[in-house]
Amino acid sequence: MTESIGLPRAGTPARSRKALRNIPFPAIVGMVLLIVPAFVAIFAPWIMPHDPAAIDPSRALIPPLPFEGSDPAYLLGTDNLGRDMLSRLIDGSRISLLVGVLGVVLAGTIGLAAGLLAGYYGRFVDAAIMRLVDALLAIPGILLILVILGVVKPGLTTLVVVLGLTNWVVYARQIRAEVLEIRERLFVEAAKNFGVSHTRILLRHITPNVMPTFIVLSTLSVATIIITESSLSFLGLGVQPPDVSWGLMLTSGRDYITNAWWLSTLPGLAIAGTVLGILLLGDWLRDTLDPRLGV
Amino acid sequence: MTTDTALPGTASDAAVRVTALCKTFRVADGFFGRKKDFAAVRDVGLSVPKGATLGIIGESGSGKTTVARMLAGLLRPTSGDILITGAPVFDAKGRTTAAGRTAAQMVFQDPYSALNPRMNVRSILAEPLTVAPRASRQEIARRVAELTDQVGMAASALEKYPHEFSGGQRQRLVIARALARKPQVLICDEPVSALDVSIQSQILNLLKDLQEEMGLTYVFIGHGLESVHFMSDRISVMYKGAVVEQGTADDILHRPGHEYTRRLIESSRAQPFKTR
Amino acid sequence: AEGGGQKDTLVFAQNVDPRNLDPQNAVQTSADRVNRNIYDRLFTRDRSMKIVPQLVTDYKQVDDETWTFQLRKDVTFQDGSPLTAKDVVFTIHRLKDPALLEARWYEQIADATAVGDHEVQIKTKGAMPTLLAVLAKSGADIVPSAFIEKNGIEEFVKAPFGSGPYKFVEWKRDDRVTLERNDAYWGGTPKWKRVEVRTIPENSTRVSELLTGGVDVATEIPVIDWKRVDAGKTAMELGETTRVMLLVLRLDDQYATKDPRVREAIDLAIDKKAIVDTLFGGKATPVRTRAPKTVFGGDPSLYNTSAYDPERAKELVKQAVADGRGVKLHYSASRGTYPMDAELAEMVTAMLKKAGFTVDLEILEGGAFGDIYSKYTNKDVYQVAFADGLMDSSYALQGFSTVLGKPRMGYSNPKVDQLLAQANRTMDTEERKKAYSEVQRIIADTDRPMVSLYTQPAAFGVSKDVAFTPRADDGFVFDDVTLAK
Amino acid sequence: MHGNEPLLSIRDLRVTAEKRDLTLVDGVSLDIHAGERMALVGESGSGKSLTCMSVISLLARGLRVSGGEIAWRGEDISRVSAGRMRQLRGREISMIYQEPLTSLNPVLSIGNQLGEAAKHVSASRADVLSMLDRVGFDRPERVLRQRPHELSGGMRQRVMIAMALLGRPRLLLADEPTTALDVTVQDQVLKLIYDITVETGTALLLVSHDLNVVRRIADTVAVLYTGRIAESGPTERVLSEPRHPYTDALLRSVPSLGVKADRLTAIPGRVPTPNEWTDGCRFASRCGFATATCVDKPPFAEFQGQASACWHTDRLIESKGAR
Amino acid sequence: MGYYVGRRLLEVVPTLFLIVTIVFFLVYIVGDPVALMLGENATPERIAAIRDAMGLDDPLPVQYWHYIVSAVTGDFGDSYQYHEPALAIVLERLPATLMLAVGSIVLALVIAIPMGVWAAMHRGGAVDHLVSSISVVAKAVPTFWLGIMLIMLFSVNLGWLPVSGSGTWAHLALPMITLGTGTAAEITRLVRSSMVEILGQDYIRTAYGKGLRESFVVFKHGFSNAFIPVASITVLQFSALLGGALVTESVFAWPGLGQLLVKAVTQRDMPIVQAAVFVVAVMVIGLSILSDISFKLVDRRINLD
Ligand SMILES: Nc1ncnc2c1ncn2[C@@H]1O[C@H](COP(=O)(O)OP(=O)(O)OP(=O)(O)O)[C@@H](O)[C@H]1O
Ligand SMILES: Nc1ncnc2c1ncn2[C@@H]1O[C@H](COP(=O)(O)OP(=O)(O)OP(=O)(O)O)[C@@H](O)[C@H]1O
Ligand SMILES: [Mg+2]
Ligand SMILES: [Mg+2]
Repeated sequence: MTESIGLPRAGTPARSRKALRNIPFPAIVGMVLLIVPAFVAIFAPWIMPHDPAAIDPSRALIPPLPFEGSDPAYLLGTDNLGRDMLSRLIDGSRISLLVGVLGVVLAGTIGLAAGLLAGYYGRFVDAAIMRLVDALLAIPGILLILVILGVVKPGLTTLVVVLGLTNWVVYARQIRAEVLEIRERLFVEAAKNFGVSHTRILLRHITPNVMPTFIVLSTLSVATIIITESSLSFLGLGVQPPDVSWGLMLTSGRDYITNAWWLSTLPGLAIAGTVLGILLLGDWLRDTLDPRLGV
Repeated sequence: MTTDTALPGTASDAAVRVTALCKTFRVADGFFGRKKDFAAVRDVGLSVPKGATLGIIGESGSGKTTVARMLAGLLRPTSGDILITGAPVFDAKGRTTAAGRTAAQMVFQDPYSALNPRMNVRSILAEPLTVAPRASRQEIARRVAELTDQVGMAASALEKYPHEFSGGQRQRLVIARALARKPQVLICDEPVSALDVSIQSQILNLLKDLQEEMGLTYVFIGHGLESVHFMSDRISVMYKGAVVEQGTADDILHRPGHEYTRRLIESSRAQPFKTR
Repeated sequence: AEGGGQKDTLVFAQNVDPRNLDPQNAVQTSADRVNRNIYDRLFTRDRSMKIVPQLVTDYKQVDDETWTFQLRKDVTFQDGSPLTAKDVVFTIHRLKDPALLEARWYEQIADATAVGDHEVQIKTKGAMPTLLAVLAKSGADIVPSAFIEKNGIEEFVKAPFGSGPYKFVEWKRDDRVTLERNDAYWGGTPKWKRVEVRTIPENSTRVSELLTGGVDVATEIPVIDWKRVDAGKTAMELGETTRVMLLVLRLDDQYATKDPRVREAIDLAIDKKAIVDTLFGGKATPVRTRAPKTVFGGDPSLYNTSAYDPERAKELVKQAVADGRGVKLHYSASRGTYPMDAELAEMVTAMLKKAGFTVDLEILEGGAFGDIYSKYTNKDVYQVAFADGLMDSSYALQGFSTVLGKPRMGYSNPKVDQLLAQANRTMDTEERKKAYSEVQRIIADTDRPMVSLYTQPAAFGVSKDVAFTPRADDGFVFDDVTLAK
Repeated sequence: MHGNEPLLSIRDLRVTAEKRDLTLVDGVSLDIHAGERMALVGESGSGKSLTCMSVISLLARGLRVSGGEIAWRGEDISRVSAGRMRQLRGREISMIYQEPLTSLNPVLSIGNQLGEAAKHVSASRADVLSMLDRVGFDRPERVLRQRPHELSGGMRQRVMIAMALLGRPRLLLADEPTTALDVTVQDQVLKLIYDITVETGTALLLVSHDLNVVRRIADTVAVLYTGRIAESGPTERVLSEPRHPYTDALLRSVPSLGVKADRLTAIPGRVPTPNEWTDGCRFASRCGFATATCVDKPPFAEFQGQASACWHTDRLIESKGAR
Repeated sequence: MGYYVGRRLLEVVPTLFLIVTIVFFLVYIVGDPVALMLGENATPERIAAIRDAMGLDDPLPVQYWHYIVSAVTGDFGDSYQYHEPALAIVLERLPATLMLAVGSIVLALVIAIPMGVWAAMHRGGAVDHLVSSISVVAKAVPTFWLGIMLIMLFSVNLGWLPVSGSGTWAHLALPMITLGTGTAAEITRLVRSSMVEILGQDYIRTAYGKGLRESFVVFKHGFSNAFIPVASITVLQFSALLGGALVTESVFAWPGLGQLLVKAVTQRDMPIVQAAVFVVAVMVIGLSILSDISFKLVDRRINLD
């Protein structure tokens, strides 16, 4: 129940290394679910069986393999314009993952900086940042995105920027809370005792110690962003053709759910699988890196 | 109350000299209330001659740590003066002076949180030396090796991380780090409370040895009477933020004046309970 | 939608909610589908789109610029007050307010005056061959002057009323407009006791509602669902619309489309037949003009035809390249604004690429897409659909005049200007037709500031409990729907 | 005190952490008789708490009793059903925990929490009030309405004691009940526990790492080192004439108030962690008497009720004589 | 108490000001709806005339000032589409969305609490993995896809529930499930992790030590402590839920704020956008203050600073 003092502290490298040796089953599932799309995304140009943009109305809506009317040349069938689903899914993985990863990089960087500054310096800096965080939290994120994307024309860069700008608050809040706790730890006090500068304390002492939280938050954010991207596509604000993303495929296939289920179900599965993978991995990272990060 | 028998030496060569030290915190009053002032340390005066040890005892919350942090320049006093080896720890504006940062170093109660878990021992020990005036690379390496040796740790420890050490070993590292900039005064805030019984004496011995070797001055805080008595020449007893009595270690032990001191001694005297 | 015993409630579902129910300030098919059942106009169009009198018993063109109209005497508004010449004059005067969205169709009307209770005189600026068409159009719904003058238009639109067959009951925005039969209607008892016009934006939901009997008639059935809807208890009713999907090109210097060969190549490279077959199961009609057959003046020879010639297109592109002309096209299109718009863009892009063009396709969400148009920032190719609410080429072809064509497309042809002006000033139907025909040929065969693709079909899903045939103006008259036998 | 059947008889208790496959308590045997006050001393991690938790069957998840037997008045309770265990808890065996600050539910009132316990052991409200009075509350009624955060550490520990004693248990397990308290308060609480056990005849198993505490309260003591008993016997004997070098070193390493020594006798090295445990004598690496024999597990030798597990008891006694 | 409430309310002022400003500048750069409304053959002159009439040609600071003044007075101007006061329209739409949101939260809690507690009680076991997997999948399913699927299943195939629209409880069921699923997943995960932490606390051990039954301990001692973290996150979820309503409302033709907003944005109906964002923000902030204060009353241990 209570861990006694003898155990190594959470989040220490040895603990992580040890944990790596006995990774629980769900985490392994998670990794597999992630490695596949990541691999696919990286090697997309080499593994796509067809040109994902090649339109050929004559072979539109071929169902995926085991189903009646399928064509072995198109393992996962074709879409309404006769494009190969498999190739499009592979192509789409790049943008979906890229949006997720870049969005998180941006959100994480801003959020980390804001959280560190607010938590460490307190007072005015804290008040200013936290009021902004409050404000952004009070406006539902997707609403903000909706308004922004109503202005700037949607596209990969815009999407990343917007998702980054709306997701950083989560980081800022959590990291600030974490910093508030860490800055009271004795090693920070010790560093101050012999005159280490604030910058150095922030960089060398505090930042490394919020990393577990940061990493766990990041996994969750990637998942959130991938899902948000598909919602945005639904509202017409996501990635736009000729670019392909899973969210776009999912939404543009939605009219076909009853007639050609694979158009939206396959990208839906791809999203669900990847998000599942990320969340499973995130759960495990949370347990491994920081058992205190409850939420 | 015991008489304040002066120890050898005059005020000028006192390593630590504290006069009329006060610290007031603004705290929330009750659960919903407004802020109010809380005097954690009230009019404390201390004087420790060079090379001697002053023990401070007192119940939990009596202000011991608060005094220690002010001595180490970590907390700005509300009023009062602190001189370490004759130099003020805080300047007129309440900022910690350079002397205040070097002359007194702190050894903390909890060795588990006093070391950054994400830095290896080498960088932990080197860090104080990288602060201006910055030592050269070779100088740092030399000092780090010397420090490890001084606290009785093997050189192989340098590449390890704090969690790979037991509590006692960590406390040695904390002490080594405190010594890095060659301070004259060490402020030890309950340095052995978190340690196993069998380890406590190792650390106490180490502190004694170091004091002898380097002529250090200690302010030694504890709430167990035994260890404070063992370490100290003089003892101050704190109660609710104020020093209620002070005297030589033996005086305090044998002729306790304050009620709290008496209870403390009684509970340490280990007489079997008698059935009523 | 089942009533007790005999079915007497009609439930109609469309994909867009009305912007407002002010007949003079909506310009929106979805609003018109409600309004035209609440109000009457001086004229209306019958099912074959012929202009026929509605509130008018008799009318006369006194001279080129003066018309008189005799009104029916038995018409009352739904609040019981009689509809008189005053109301007609009030409505027409209201339309002179340039801030109202319908106003621009009525600019050519100089004035209207009441001659007694039941006669109105309208003066136009010069001959106005389109007057009757304008008076049969959505904005010309006659509103009650007394009420509005007394209470203001804001009060009026909260519970609007007209002289039409149905009475407004309630409008829950983004949900439904409820109407009930106007038993006192001068034109006989309307068919439905109650009508609900629902708004269901999501295609699959609208289809599901239709299939489960939640609605009787639904608009905009996606092509993919046609087969499914056309079975069991529901049927597809496809009709024509005046809406033409087209590519707006830009003739200004900095664009590749400045080169006539490039524009021609675009026209020739697009296999409209394949597009229509793929995207609409062959139910849309390839056209080469902005004014389809259903619109007055539309050239039938440009209807249901295509200029597809991929070899020649490639050849032209090659020539353009050889001359050092750029063939990189910036192509803007919408997604979700029109049926299959993004798919169309992708298909056209593929075809253009095949012909040797480099295409930079940009697909935009509705607002951003509209911005481009309204800010005149369209580039080489802008894919858009236009309808003609007036059903007259004077509207459809107006865009090619220098005034409108220059800022939009960099297009200006004095000959076209002259033909358009001429057609707009004569009352001679044949002469107008000829002029419009000539404009269309110039556009289609030589100038090509626009490349028209196809007319979009109206795709209604209809419950077999009722019978319904769509109108070419995409409107919706409740009484067009009848109980199935 | 002796001769009759022990109340609790632990034989060769073994507690294992399942996942990491570590034996944390490694063959502990204890007998506690009715009315006896026994102390369990040892350093952090020696298995004191686990031994207690095994008795009341509250081991944390991931830990289990993997061997040995815990006999409660002849019944092996290491293997009984959860239902049977619930009957025993509070009524026959009660426990006070190390952390008074966290052992009470922060959102429920004291009255609520005492009430549940009272209901379980069918005690009346009057019983509760008199028990609170007994543990030193002036206004028991008032305490009932309060919530834990409104009480000081000492007060909370008193509440815990009252709670544990409501059912008049035969055995009270007290796991370092005073460690978290201020020195002077520690004393009061210990005295209270002592008095009550004397009064009610409740047997006590007190866990501590403080030899002073042990000396004051316990009739018998068991010294635990690395999951094994190093030495056990009457307190008086064990603390004055230790027969195990560890006990001896421990006694000598505590600074004493009487004489002001220059240096303390320190035990070199550190306590090995469970994954470093060997089968032989685990104190050998820090022991001045260690020889090659010590790689074998030392046997238990009993001498006048004092048992110790060391190959070199003789040399220890010899050396003391010499000093 | 009064002091705390006062301070908390005072903090709201800069927050609201920030919100209002953020919205203004967003809206400002969005541009205006005039051209969108005029359609195909509008001349640039006509567009300019209408824009001028709507006061859209004023310089930025003037517009900002007008806007701040009107925000303070709660008058965001008339909707460009509806020609009625924007705030009134927004408020008229609020109940429908609130009903949906509250319904979803209630539903989510009803599902999530037992699931989360159950999983926490069997931590590391099959039940735990099952619950975790379900909740992760539930979170990963895109809202609109779920909505469409539910319609297919329950309305089209089984015919149990109406497809879309509003009015009766039956109409509420599917949108509520659609919207509540993601929230339920989120709360399940939260309940589980709080409960895992709480079940490891010393006082739980104390409760068992008294001889209490497991279910009793878990719910009385465990959940009583999980309640506040769960409740405060639930409040935070509310804001996300309103976001989710955008999609759900479109799918189910639910006449709430979400649809109004999506349309207002695409139609550039800025008074509506401003009023809606403002109302939502005020609501979320108000809710969080209320919850903070009431939690503080319930649990006086919480240090809100
Ligand atoms: N930063 C602070 N803000 C407010 N109050 C404080 C702060 N630091 C200490 N205090 C209060 O000052 C008093 C003295 O605290 P201090 O830590 O000095 O006591 P101590 O004697 O070291 O106690 P212990 O033996 O428990 O370590 C306590 O009541 C404490 O709550
Ligand atoms: N839940 C657990 N899982 C794994 N190991 C545990 C667990 N609880 C305790 N241990 C380990 O078991 C050993 C004995 O623990 P125990 O709590 O009995 O020690 P203790 O003698 O009570 O020490 P302390 O004086 O610190 O309370 C320690 O090494 C500890 O790390
Ligand atoms: Mg302290
Ligand atoms: Mg313990």
